[in-house]
Amino acid sequence: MGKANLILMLPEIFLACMALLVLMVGVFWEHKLRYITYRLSIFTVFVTGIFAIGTYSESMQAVINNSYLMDNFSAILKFILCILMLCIFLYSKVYIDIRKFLHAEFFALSLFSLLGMMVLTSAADFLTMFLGLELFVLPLYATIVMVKHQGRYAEAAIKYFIIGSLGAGLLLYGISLVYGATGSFDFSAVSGVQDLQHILQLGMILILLGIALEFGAVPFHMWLPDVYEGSATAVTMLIGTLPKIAIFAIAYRVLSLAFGDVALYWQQVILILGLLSVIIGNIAAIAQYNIKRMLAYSTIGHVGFILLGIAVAPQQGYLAPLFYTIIYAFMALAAFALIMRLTAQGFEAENIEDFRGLNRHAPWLAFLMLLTMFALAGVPPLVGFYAKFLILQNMVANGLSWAAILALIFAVIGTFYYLRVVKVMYFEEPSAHPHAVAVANMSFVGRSIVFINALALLALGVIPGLIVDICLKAFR
Amino acid sequence: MYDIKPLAIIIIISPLLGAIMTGLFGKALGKRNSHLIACGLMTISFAASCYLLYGFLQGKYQPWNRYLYTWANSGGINIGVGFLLDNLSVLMVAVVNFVSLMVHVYSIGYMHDDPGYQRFFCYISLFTFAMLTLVMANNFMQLFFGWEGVGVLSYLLIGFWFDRPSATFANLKAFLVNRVGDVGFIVAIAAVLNYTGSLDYTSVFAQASNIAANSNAINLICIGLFIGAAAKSAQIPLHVWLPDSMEGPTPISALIHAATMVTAGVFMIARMSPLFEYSEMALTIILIIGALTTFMMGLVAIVQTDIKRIIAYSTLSQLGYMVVALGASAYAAGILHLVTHAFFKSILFLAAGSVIIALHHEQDIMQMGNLRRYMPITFAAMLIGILSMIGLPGMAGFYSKDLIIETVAMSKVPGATFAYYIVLFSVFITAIYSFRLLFLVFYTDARMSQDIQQHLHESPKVITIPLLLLSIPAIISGGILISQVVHGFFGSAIFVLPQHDVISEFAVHDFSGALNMFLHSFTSLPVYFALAGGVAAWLCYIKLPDMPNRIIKFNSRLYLLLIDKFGFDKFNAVVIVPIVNSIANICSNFGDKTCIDGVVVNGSARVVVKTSGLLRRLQSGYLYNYTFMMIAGLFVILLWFFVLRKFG
Amino acid sequence: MNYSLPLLSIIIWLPVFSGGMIILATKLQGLSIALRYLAIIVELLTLMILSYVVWQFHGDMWQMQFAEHYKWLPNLGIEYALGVDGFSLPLAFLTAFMTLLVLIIAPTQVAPKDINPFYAIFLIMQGLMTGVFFATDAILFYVFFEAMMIPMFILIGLWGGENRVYATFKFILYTFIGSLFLLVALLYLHFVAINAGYTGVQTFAIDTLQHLTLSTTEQKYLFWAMLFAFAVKVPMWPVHTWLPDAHTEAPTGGSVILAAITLKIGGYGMLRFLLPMVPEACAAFATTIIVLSLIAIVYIGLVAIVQNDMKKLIAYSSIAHMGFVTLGIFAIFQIHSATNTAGMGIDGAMIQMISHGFISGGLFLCVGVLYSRLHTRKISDYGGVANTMPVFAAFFMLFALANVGLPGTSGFVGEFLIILTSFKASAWYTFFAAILFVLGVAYTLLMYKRVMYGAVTKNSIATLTDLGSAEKLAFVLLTIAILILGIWPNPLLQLMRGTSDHLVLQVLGSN
Amino acid sequence: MEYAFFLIFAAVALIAAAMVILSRNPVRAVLFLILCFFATAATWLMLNAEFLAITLVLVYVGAVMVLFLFVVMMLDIDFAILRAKLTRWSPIGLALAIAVFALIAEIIEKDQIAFGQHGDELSKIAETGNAAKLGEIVFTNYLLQFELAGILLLVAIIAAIVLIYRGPRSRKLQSIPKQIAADPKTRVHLVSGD
Amino acid sequence: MLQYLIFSAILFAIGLSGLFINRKNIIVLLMSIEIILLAANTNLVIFAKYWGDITGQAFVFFVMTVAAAEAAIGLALVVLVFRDKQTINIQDLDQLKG
Repeated sequence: MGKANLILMLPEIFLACMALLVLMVGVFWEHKLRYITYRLSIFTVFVTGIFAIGTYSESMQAVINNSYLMDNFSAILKFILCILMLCIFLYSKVYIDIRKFLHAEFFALSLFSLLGMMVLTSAADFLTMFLGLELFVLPLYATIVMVKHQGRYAEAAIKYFIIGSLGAGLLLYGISLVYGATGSFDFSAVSGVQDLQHILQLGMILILLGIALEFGAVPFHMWLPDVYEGSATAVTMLIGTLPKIAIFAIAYRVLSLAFGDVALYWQQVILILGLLSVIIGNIAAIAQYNIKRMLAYSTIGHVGFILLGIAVAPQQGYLAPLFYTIIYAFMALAAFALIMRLTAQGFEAENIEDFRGLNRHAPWLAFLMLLTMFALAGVPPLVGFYAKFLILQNMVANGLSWAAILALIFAVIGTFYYLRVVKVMYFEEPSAHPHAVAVANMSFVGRSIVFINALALLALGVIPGLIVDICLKAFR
Repeated sequence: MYDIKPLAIIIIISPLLGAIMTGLFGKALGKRNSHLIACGLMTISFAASCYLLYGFLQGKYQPWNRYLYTWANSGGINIGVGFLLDNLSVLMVAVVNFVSLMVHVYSIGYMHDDPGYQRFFCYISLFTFAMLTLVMANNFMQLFFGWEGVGVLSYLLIGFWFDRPSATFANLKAFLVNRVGDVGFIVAIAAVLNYTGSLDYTSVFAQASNIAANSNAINLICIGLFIGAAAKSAQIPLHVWLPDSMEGPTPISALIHAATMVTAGVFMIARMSPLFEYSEMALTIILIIGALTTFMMGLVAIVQTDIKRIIAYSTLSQLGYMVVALGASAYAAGILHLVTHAFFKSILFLAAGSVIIALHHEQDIMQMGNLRRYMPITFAAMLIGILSMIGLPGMAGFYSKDLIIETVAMSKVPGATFAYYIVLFSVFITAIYSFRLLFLVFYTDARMSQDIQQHLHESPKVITIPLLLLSIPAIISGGILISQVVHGFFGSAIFVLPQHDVISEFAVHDFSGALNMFLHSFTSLPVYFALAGGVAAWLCYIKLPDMPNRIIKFNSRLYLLLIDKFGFDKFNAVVIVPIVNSIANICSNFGDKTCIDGVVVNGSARVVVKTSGLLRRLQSGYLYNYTFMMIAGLFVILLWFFVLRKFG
Repeated sequence: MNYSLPLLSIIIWLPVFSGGMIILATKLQGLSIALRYLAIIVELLTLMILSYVVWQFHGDMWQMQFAEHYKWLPNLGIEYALGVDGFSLPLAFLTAFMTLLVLIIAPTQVAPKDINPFYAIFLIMQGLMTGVFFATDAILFYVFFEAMMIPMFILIGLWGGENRVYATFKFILYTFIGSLFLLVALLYLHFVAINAGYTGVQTFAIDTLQHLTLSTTEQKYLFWAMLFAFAVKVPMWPVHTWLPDAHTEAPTGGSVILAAITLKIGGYGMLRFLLPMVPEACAAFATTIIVLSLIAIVYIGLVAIVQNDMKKLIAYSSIAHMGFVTLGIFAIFQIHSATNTAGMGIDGAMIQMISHGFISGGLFLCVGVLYSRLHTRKISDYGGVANTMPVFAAFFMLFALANVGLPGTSGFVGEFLIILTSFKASAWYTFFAAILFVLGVAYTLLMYKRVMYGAVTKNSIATLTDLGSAEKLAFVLLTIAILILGIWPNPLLQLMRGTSDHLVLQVLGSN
Repeated sequence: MEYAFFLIFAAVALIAAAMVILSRNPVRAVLFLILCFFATAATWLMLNAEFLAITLVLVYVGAVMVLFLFVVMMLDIDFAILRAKLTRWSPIGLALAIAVFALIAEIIEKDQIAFGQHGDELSKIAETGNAAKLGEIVFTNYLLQFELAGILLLVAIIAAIVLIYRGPRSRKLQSIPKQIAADPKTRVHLVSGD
Repeated sequence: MLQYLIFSAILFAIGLSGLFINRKNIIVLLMSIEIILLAANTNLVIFAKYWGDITGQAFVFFVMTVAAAEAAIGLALVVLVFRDKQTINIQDLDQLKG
């Protein structure tokens, strides 16, 4: 582990140290300086992001002990993770403040979770991957419980925990089998395997399913709606955005580095999982009344698309699913942020009904929500369309036109529930109890960024090349 | 050689201008200015057409065929707007303009108190424009334009009093039936284009013999055209609209439903003679249909009691005559009857209108009687009209009708013999219903209420003058035109195959001038048939007034059949309309609402929602269900991957 | 030809941006009137630029004119490419024209406080729809194609009738389902293009996609995929049921634009995509499509008769008339002799689309006029309106007659040309198509009779006021358009002469 | 001999594991789990994982399982409610479990894997003590991972504290004003005799 | 060696089935997860022996760390659930569903 390599790890090191610092500061100064941990965390994430993008370079690819890979992909993903985390902190400051958990623990756990995700983007062997995964999910279980949310947080947390652990178990068992077939934990070791194919493939499938479980793909999706619904909006925002990128990252690493040679075997599995997710996610979302639950099912549908992209990635490249994942994260971020904008102390805008007639009270908010919903639905010119477009393009190029059509049909069915939100906001009269928009439930900076976030979905739709270029750079 | 383009344009633009001015600025102009403008412009048009006709009669002008502008150029085919002025169209133009002018003038009086006065003038001017376009057209597109134009104006005019349900029923019916005919017409036009590659009369007719090589093609074209003509000229079974159209103002009945529009079909077939000549099948159909119309509608006329309806049925019957003539290839005879019919039937209608006004819109002849005492001029005009219609020798109608009967007798088209006997017998029927009308209205005892009787008086001059002016040609036009017509006045406009050329045959064998024809008539059957009819009517309605009732009792079934107008209307009302309606309802309710929307569209939505509900229930909230399903999913995937995929 | 200004882009984006600005400024009460004028001025400006384009347009050329190419998504082979040809120009003009009418008449239709957002939505929609016509890159086309649904969705949802939610969802889901097949088809074509050696921005250019060699099987699949998208828009039987609901529930302006423009996008799509890209499949399935068109004509004609909602009736009538468009387009594949005359079918379809835009727009405006006064669309709630609204009656009659294809009005031209073409394929086609002559009269004039004719029996009708000046202006403009097109369609035909001939050549080959 | 031991320990471990999920009493379940760990640790010994076997016993049985037991006992659980009865769905669950196992076994079995195919390095290492070797690897190759594991444990600590900690309990200080303000009427409740 | 693998596979299957056969007690779920991890660990140990590779054992070492951490959090959650609902019955965790 040379000096240069350590500099490359600066983001992680800095983040870990700062997380500890936040914890300490929280213990000693928080009761005096109320927002110090918040500010420190913002600073941390900000600087980490800069460090992360600082590790980007056109030509460099550094490996630490075959287990930690620092390349453009990881640099860009870490940067995006930091942006998302920054947004989440900024958005949810007031929210968590009035719910009285603006404490060092929350930030420290979030930062550790971020650290875990950053590790995942760089992991190059199964051990690092496993540790990264655990490092990012364990704090999440805790954060769910931190916000005592309508008495269901404990249920959500325990469900998440049990199923997350089951996923970890599957993953681990799969890793053990792959190790059995290769004798090594390096991703790169897998490609040389000649005999022990069965064990290898069983391990591979189990690893894939473990990843699929963390992703929330059908049939491992059932935790997702419950967790989304049961968590406070700030936490849902956390769970609904960053992990997708981290898990995509690890899927990319595992599938391209470890199982790239045997792609033909797993492609079909991923394809089927993807299709099932698109189908079931979109259909199940229709019957939902709770908007977070609906977005959870919609997440399943989107995950399906990401998986479809991954399924054809060995031939077509990982650009499309990466693009989709990033875009999805930002769309979900905007959606949850806008839901958060409707909350007030003791009131959570949970039901779609709560959006009734929003256009009357807060036309801007309604408009931003409309943009977000159309973006999620994948209607051009919003950016969600290009995400789907790229995936479909790859699928068609891979001769999977039928699957593309099938997926699209269910995506269109999915349009229904997004549009229902728009309908409720625009076409219906306001409900009896007023919207909480007037309440200051988000800081000014947060509000501005939500505004930019949602409008960016439109702006990027007009110039989607920007993100595509970034994604292309990730693979350069 | 004079250029007649300006004339043509004056003729056709004047009525249009009149229509536009009265239509758009009628309210501003006021009633008086409106009718002055309309009538003035009609007079200009009429004068120009007279000048033109005179020129053609003198041989000063040659047939003139020119395009004004390209209407559409598509698929390599040029469709233009232009005029064909030859003897046929010029004669028609003159007749149309004359009757139209008369009706314009008459309307000043007849429509005097109507709130839609300007609108009325707008319509009739526009109608004249459309009719002239039809007549002067030199291609099928324009023909169709005029054809539809007159149809629409007829629709608007029948429904002129749109607050009367009967009027709006009648006009819709008229338009619908005409449209049924148009289906045939448009198919025929499409066929013409398909087989000749052109819509221009000249080039189409030049290729007529080529098309004839394909008998299906020529038959399709001719029958299609005839279906169009049958609707417009109200031939069985598409005649049902004409009697109902009497709901329109009476001048309209005279102009459109007697003199001009209804004869458009006849004119069109005459114009298309180069095509029809090659289709014996079509000619036979025309002959038979025409003969049936003549006979059956004449019969119906006998039992009608509404004065306008009687005349309407008589129009049907007379149209039948014209059509029979066309079927016999005696196009010229048909046209001649068209001309004379235009005059005498306008008189009948206008006179009837005069009577109706005098009786305060009473139309039932059973409520009339003895009017000759009060309305002598009207009576005289009516008498002239009727005499002309039944073919009193020397009157205009005599020449045309006799010519038809003679030529039909000579024709060798299949069915001609049958047609001959029918038209001959129809002369008798014509006489009966005509005289019945005359007697019941102008003779016998006055049956109207005292109140009305006291105020009875002759109509004003604007009404009587047109009547008198129309009487002149109703008497003399036949005699003047017959020898021209027989001796090929229409020239190249009408084409007859030598083997069909009954007119020439007639000209060669039987014709030696109008006077001789008049003298000769007393030795021929038709006159005696007419006389017999007259006598019968006299017996029934003057001498023995209870005779009709006895006849009815004697054969009530026939009477009911006639009252039912042979059941055409009933058939439409009981069979066609309900069938269409129920099919429409099936399409709408079953097809669209139940099948497509209900099953497919909403059905799939329901399936999705049901599935969604099912998935909701699967998401039971119990952890062990979740894990069970996940592990089951895991198992299935493993099973599929390792066993079913037959891997390894 | 060297055009310094990107005219087409201006035509697209000027209204869109103005619309956006108007929405932004809606809160400013003082500007309300000014914004309204701004909308009208922008609209007129757009029309002027379009007129300039029409004036400078070479009708005998088939190539894209006023073409613009900008980099957009070079990595994906997508380009921001615009251009006009003989098909897109008239339709773009129609779009701007009809939007102008809607703007003129809007103040009588919506509440004063809603007027600015209403205007804004229409401006945005107009820009996007024009974009659909101008796009020469397949994905750009698709983006516009879908994007215009958003304002339409909001429009119907915000200002629609009681059942608007059902209608909007049906409408938008129907269309999305349809267009997804288009997307996949385009992607497939793109894939083929890449394999055929095209690179860069050419891979999604419509022109490229038109020149690919495809196997018959591929063509067949692509045909159905693309057809479905456009068939929903047109709409063809049996995927038409969104239209009666959407039209019925939409506010007047929405119905006008829906009928006048959005349906045309389907027909335009067929001309731009279906025919040139998969000609063999078009030929193979021509009979099917023609039969569907004829079903649309006859079946829908019958359905229209029994409707008791005016808007629904007109909506069904639209379906039937659009049946002529598809008939005209596909009849050309069955012309056995003299294929060089096939252009008539294409011309007829185009004219029919333009004309139907005017006519159905006019009819919906008429219903809008009545609705704004009595707030009901049911035919039975009316009767004798002609007594109290004579001027309106005259216009309504004119539009009704145009709707039944009266010669001299625009409604006749297209139907006539299509009927003439159809006979070359089969006399039966002509016969069934001509049945609409009867059915059209039956439903249109029956409605007219029940609404306008008869004596005034209801108080509500006795107190009706005749057209206001804005309404008159709109109607006069429409009337002029309908009559000019009916009396002299040739200029329009010449405008698309080159394009139409080229398409025929492309599709049927030189015979 | 070794094989027989393996069979015995494996059987014990499996039965214990089965009893963990089947037993009706959670305390017993925990005890069975401890048994299972013990037995498994024994099998690990046979696989040259002496250090790990000891660790398993020490860490797991010594710490984690005691923690389990502690929690089970600390929570005042009404065991009667938790008495798990096999429901009618259990056979399906059982079948699924057996099927999963059978499938995995079937797949693994196909590969003809056997010890000794790649030598027997671990036995040699075991002679010098595999704790040393393990330590060497963990602190060199897997240093990064070791750090991560450390953070993980820290996170677990924080998380556990955050979850259980209910905030500072207010100390029971005497409040003189409150005492003075106290009203006897609110403090004394008279209970009626009947 | 197969018997070892089968032993761990059975352990794995028992662990999995524990997640759904047990319908009452959350703590049993935690224990099932421990069993699953144990199975994986056993596998790793087996394969470490097979390959003669000590890294497999190192992995087990880390897994045990993680498992301990998980157990801590899991038990904390159980305590929390109990505090919240006065029960650790799985069937009472059904507020979130649909």
